[in-house]
Amino acid sequence: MENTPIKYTFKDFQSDQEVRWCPGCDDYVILRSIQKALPETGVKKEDVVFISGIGCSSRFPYYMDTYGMHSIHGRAAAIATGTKLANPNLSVWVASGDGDSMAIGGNHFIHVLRRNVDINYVLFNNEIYGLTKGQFSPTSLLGQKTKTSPYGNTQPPFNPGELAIGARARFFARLGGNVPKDMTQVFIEAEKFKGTSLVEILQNCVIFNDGCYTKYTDKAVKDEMQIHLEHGKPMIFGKEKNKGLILKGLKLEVVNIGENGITESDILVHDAKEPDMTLHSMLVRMEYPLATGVIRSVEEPSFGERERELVNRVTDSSRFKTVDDLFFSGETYEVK
Amino acid sequence: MENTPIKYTFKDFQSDQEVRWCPGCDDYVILRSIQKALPETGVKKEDVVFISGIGCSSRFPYYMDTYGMHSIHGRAAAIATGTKLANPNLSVWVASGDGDSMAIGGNHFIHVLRRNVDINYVLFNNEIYGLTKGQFSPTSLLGQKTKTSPYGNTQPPFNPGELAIGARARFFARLGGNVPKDMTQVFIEAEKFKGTSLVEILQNCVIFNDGCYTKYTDKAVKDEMQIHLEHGKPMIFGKEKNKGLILKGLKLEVVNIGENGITESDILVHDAKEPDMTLHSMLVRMEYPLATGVIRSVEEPSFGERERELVNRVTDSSRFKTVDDLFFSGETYEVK
Amino acid sequence: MITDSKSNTTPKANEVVQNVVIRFVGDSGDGMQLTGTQFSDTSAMFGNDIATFPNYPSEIRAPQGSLYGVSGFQVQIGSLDITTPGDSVDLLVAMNPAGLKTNLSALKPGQMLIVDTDSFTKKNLEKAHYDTNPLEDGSLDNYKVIEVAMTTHTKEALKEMGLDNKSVIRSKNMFALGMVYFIYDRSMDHTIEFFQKKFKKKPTIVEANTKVLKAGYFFAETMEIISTTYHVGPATMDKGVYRMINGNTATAWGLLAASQNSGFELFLGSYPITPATDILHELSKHRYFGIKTFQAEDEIAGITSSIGASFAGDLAITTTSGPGLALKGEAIGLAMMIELPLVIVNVQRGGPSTGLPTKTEQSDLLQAMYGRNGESPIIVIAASTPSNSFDFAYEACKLALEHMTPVILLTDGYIANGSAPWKIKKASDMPPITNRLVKEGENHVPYKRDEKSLARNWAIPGTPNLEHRVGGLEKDKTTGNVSQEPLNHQYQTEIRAEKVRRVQDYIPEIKSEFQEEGDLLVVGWGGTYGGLSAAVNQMNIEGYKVGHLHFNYINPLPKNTLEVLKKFKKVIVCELNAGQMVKVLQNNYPEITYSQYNKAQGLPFTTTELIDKFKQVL
Amino acid sequence: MITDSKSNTTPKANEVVQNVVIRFVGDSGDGMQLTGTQFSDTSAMFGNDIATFPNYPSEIRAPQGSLYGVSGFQVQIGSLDITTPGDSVDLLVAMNPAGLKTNLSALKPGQMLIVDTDSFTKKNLEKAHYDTNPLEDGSLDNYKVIEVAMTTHTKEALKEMGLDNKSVIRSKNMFALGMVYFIYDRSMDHTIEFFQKKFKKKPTIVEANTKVLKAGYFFAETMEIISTTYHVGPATMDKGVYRMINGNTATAWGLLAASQNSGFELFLGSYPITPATDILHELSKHRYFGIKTFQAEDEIAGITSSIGASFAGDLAITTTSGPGLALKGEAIGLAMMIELPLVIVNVQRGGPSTGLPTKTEQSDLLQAMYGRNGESPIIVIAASTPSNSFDFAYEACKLALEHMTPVILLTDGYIANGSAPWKIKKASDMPPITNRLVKEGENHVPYKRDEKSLARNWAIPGTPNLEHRVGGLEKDKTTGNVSQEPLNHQYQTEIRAEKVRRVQDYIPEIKSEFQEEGDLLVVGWGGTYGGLSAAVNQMNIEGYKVGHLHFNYINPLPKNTLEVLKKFKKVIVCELNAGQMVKVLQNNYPEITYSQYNKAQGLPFTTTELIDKFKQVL
Ligand SMILES: Cc1ncc(C[n+]2csc(CCOP(=O)(O)OP(=O)(O)O)c2C)c(N)n1
Ligand SMILES: Cc1ncc(C[n+]2csc(CCOP(=O)(O)OP(=O)(O)O)c2C)c(N)n1
Ligand code: SF4
Ligand code: SF4
Ligand SMILES: [Mg+2]
Ligand SMILES: [Mg+2]
Repeated sequence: MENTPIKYTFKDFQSDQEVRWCPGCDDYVILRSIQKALPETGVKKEDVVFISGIGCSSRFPYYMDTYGMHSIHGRAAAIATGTKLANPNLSVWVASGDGDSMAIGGNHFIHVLRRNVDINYVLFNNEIYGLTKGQFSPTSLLGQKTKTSPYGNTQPPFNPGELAIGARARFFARLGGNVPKDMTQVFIEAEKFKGTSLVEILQNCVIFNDGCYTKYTDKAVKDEMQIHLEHGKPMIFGKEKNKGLILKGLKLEVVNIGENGITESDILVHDAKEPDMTLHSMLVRMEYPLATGVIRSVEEPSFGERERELVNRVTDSSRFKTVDDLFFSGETYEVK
Repeated sequence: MENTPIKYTFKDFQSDQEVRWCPGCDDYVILRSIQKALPETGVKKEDVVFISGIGCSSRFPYYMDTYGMHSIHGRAAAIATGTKLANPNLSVWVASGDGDSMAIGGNHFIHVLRRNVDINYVLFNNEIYGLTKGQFSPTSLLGQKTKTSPYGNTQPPFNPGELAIGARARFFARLGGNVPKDMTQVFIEAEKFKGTSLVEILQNCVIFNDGCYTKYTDKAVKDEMQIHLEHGKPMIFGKEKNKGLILKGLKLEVVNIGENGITESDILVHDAKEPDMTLHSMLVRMEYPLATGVIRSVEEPSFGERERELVNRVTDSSRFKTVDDLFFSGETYEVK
Repeated sequence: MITDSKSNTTPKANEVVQNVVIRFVGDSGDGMQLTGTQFSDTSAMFGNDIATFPNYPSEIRAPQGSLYGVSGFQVQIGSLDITTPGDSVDLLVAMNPAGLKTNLSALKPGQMLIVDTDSFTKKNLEKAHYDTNPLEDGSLDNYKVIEVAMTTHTKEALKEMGLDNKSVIRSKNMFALGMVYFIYDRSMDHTIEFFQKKFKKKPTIVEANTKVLKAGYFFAETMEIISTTYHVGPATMDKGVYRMINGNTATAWGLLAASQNSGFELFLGSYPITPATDILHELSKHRYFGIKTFQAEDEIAGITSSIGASFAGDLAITTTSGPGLALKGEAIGLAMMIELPLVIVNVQRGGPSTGLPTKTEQSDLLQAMYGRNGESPIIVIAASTPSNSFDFAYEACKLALEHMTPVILLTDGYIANGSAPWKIKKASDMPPITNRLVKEGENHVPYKRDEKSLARNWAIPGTPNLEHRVGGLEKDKTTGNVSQEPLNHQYQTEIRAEKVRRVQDYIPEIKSEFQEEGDLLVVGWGGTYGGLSAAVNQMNIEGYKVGHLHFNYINPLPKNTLEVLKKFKKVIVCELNAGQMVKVLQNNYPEITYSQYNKAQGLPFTTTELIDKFKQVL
Repeated sequence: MITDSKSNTTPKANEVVQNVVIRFVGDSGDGMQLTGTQFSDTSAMFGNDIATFPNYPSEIRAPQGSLYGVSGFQVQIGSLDITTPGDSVDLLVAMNPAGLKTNLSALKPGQMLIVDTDSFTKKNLEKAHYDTNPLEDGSLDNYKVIEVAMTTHTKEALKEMGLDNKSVIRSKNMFALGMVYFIYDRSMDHTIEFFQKKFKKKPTIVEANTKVLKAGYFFAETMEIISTTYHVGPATMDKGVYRMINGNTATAWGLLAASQNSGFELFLGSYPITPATDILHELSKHRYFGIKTFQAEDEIAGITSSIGASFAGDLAITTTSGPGLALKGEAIGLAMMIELPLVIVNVQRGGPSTGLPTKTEQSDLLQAMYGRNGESPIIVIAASTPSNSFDFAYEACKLALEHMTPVILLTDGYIANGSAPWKIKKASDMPPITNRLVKEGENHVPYKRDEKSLARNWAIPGTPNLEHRVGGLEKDKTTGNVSQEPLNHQYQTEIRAEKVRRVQDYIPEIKSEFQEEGDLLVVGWGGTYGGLSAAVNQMNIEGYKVGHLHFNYINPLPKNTLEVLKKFKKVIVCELNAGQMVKVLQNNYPEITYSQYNKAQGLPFTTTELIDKFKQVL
């Protein structure tokens, strides 16, 4: 339609519905970060669609003044696939919890990644079922006590990034739930990426799993325990920016820059665009430091692009312009 | 019961039902290999259970003279989980196609692996839907022409091993569909492994996808195109046993032994038991040569073991011996 | 076979008959489906009315010669109105012992049986569980048996072409077809043309097949034992251009027409399942119409992707069969709650569970009505013939778009795979389809309803200033915001039901056929139309006052249903299940007393069994 | 509140009443559920009959003071038979303006309202959408308003303990409870003991709570405005040991008892969903009984893992609510087809789709009956009170094991969360459970059936020489091998239906309550028992000849149902849905004319609305 882009502010993306999460929930941070990211993407408001399943996190669409659907548990990725295929102009977002995505929704989760549908997938990972009041999820820790595991969870968890890469994810980012500025940046990158952009947020649930990420996300330890990766930049972290990662055989190792003759130039440089996923997988699995930021971002035709290529190809060569042409083609006969 | 083990032959595992696969289908090879493997495992016939979904491959249980269930499409892994939890003494097997396992059954597939349920999972991967007569599956190639992709498939495939490892698979083996002896060996190993043993067979469907693996499995090229891995042995292949794999940075490279000063001792030694999955993933993804044999075999408590540990722990400390103890516990009062 | 007095003057006697039923049976590899289709097409082009019934094994390639590997194709052609492929057959062509064994009971006593004697080997007889050779033990004495060494003749015909043995044997079905063409006085031209088109790049194959076809024809002509040929004249059919069509293709094309006429792009989210997959296959071929066919990871993704597409403004469809419909229940409830257009095509098959996947049944009706949580009424309609699957697929789209609701269209394996002549419709022959789209600049209240139909408005993403949210939680009757308010829930529950009830005002009234009033009303729905119609016709010929009332609209039922039911002394509801429609009728019209005739054998009704039952009830 | 003539001699007037309804309302954080439970438990131990109705918001922690964040707990106690928590309330305790706003309409005019004046701040009034302060604007003139600065008093009571402000404020609910204990003449002992047990390791918390409770009690005692206290005497109940129980716990325990009595280990495969999750929670606590509770990845894995466990010889259960039941449909069909014992517990909630997840409804009945493909009849039963959920959970297991079939047990959010006194049963008080196991050395034909019940035999893996295969394809009636044979399918379809029908011979006949014959029969099923019973009781007190017929067995219906229906001039079917049971009855007994009373508001029936309707119908 028009070419002059409208300049939005985050307020343009706030709906008139009262936000109903628990006070202190990280979901508020994610909401605000997305509301701040959208004005920076150049996407028109009417082209934005938020689709969710069921869960605390899945209330998300109600709070965005965009098109939205709060659907049924676990199906957001499949619904979003249909929405995006139907209208490739839309900016389609999925908001989904760890249970919604990886318990009941696990199949759609791996398939949307495999197909590389061009959507933005925000995974609210609080390692618990929030809305149903505290059962373990597929990301809950072994031994974790919850309402359905009063004696400790016996099911080893998925690592979402690892599962995603196993399902061929082309874009994966991870962030703590308390870093609104980083989030805004990553959401802008996710929207720009053509293909499924999966962003995992380590979201604290203050009621049922409070503090599950403190050892990584607490302000006091964050810089020592997280490494925020940026494409093209060396893998350096620490309050003093004095630690870095090097590769030893097939293992990542933390080294102190300046010690044992290690200099900055020995440190690995992050290449998010490397198609081979070996190093990205290693980063995703690394427990110390925890890798955050955009870990993988490898462009490849999206599902929609492949589909449109196909349609263009067959449309040009088709004998049929209208359905009538088809109906009257082939073996017909006339009764007079 | 008795301690003297019965000595079975493969005939003991043949049911009275006529086998109804197409002549020439690799499914016959798999059937016979399992019938030959079982007598070597020491498992009692009455303790063997085969569970399948729906598909050509899922007809499998009918042909085994063991307990069996031909269930509904995609659910074999979940059913098998219940069977094994209910009775840990059983040797539970799943027979399932690529569609059954990774299309409709994708969620149960990743979860059974995550939980490490102690079952043997035989994946009949023919990269097509056989029973429904030729639609593409989640392992069909990009561009593949099938009844539902007459202009070429636009959905990039899963690599089953890669997906499995992303879902935390502890045991993964891969074999061509025409190597009955290797199969028998691998099935014996799979049964011995405590945890989910996933065995992918590259199964040729002579009707709807004939020859899809010829470039790897054809007798004429097999030795050059496959590397059959064995734990503790160097990664050597080739008709002349003159090729090997070495690691260069994060890439696997094929080298000729005897050329450029390369000797056997430079060649990587296969360690299927290494918990870190980095190298196993690389092997799984390698396109030349194709890795076959047991690629990963890492023991870790199975789901059942964790569950039994829990039950033992709480049973010892429990105040309640019968349900009556529970009913009369806590806040009761008497009406006189 | 109803014989007629007229006869003409070829060397053999040529009897004119009004209709004839032929069945081709043989091994899965014997090409029986192709043979049957060729005979049908040729007869259709000649002007006969036709109904076909293909019947294949559930195995992909069952072992050669086995009983369960038999593939069959039955066709009835007529110069009068043909509504079924026929109960019993006038000519059975059996290419092997297994085919004979499993099909002989369908052959009318005294009628013609053609067998390929070459296939009656000891091995094949054993595989067919014959202790003695039926060609020798007198068990076929009641039939006109025509023994032909077809394999030998075929080899003979092709001996100079240097073809491999496999290819030679594979064309013996054309020998049989040639014979049947001669017996039924049909031209070989259409089939020869077919060879030429199909094997354009393989002239030897064209030549070989043509040779064998002709060899069969001429063999029959010269053979002593065939003393009579039969002529089935053209039927009196409406003028127009026709083609043979099966129900699945007709369904696919109805959807195409609706997409073109409504102006909405077609989106099909589906997961393969017998016998519905052919709709997906057919639409996948026509991607140049801008159709999006999406093979999803499972049935749930099939329907939910369609819901997503519908939300974005496509005409969204999902296709499936029984077990798949069960999986879609929760999502149908969502579509109903958010009141989006969506068509769910369910091609019924034998149940329960995996059941009899390649057989027909009508046992998903109550599932279609009630198979989801909560009070969630939606429109349910059913096609009743291969060709009107076109009309009802179109109607399903029209109702979905105009009433903003999911619509379930029920067909079944019998009409989905069976073929009949279809007088081709142009898209412009179909009624126009309107929509409830709200456009940029218009005022949008998500749950504002049309006063008459109660359908809500539809604003699609991409339209500025109409941003809004929908969802599965109960919602306020106007704003659409989440509401837990008790009386609002009561109101919404009622209005959703009323909206579906009001569809009565937009669908045609129903009429009984054959009789407007009388002693017995035969009630059916969906794919049994042909069978019931043939039986009621016969009853009326025999002088009984029997009417036939057939439902295509099930939820809601046509407005005047009760009036029609009341015009008959007795009502019998006939269904291929254990009694489902009768429950719906009882709930709507409890004042009527219903008898029932139910069958669950994976097969359509036969005229004989129906007539027996009707006479018993009268 | 029915007042009584007797009265005793405390300083304040003490009126003896037969029953009283109290509702506590406040913010989600105000501890209303605990307060209500304490009052109920104390009254139960005193000997009252009781029914409770907790009503919490669907948000986890809705913003403080908001209207949708109000949490409520209603309880009726009585010296007579109590079947419902009551329509309208005799005492409303409102801890904040939002609670008052959303609950005032339930308070009977002239009755007592206790409010915490400290919470009526400008901010809270605004959040509750009050324009003026109801304590000041005269809008409460019709009630006995007792204004208490509870927060201030609580702070005062604890001022010397040095607790943080949050902890202090959190205990103000105990101040309210103390007051109510005084007003209703109840001892504080039970609650004080409760503190001691619950906070064993936090003696300050015990002390603080005890102090505040007593402060409330003594405050009420000394307060002028409370001039009358009330005494509700013990109810005449059967002798025995009792406890308060809610429906979900009772269900879980019924399953436990069935496991112990049958000797089969319990397997529960489930996926969390409101309001069914508490059954999974409860059983997860009792793993020492060898129970396997398996939280699956989704509902489909919940039920299919149970099918796998059943195949292996466990007593297998799956629990869910509406949307989950929709997802389980296909698998229920499999269990029916392979004829394995399986119990599916469906705790109904407000539908359709996600609907009103925390509210009650009875709208999954037809889904339970028909929500799967093909003809797949199974047993459907329903519990009707919190405590008989124990009996019907047990019965579901017994029927499943003895008849080798899936059984759906329907309960609902109302009885699942509501509590009532339960006269505790020992496992040995329950009827024995037999089984159809075939043992080593016995002859096993997988589809051999018991002549009387038609239940098939059961051989489980691990038993030598009984190896066999089951599956979802249609199977031969004896060997169980796959069969596509038409008449076999007909036979199997019929026998599967007949098997369920024959369960009639194993279940009790049904009896109408209050009247054996009369003018009106009030028919209900499941969780509405209490409500309907109260209303019919009232009608009979008023002299009407009204009977109450309540179904726990729905498929099949009790054998003598028609006889009972026929004994009344009129029949009205009352359901919390749009009319589902009435359809089942129509289909079974079309000769009866049914009126209906349907409600879909997420709430139970009120006595008043029922009586109005009954009088209108009569
Ligand atoms: C079909 C179905 N099954 C189960 C539920 C119940 N349910 C709602 S949300 C939820 C899980 C919530 O956890 P998660 O997805 O991690 O989201 P969170 O609340 O933690 O943000 C469950 C089990 C449902 N609504 N529908
Ligand atoms: C719920 C359901 N959906 C779909 C089907 C139809 N169906 C049966 S098997 C199959 C796929 C078969 O492919 P695969 O699993 O790869 O097995 P194969 O036949 O190739 O061995 C499908 C789609 C079904 N039976 N049930
Ligand atoms: S329960 Fe947890 S996840 Fe849900 S809103 Fe509250 S804090 Fe957030
Ligand atoms: S269709 Fe393919 S997979 Fe199926 S039996 Fe035949 S050859 Fe095997
Ligand atoms: Mg969560
Ligand atoms: Mg396959």
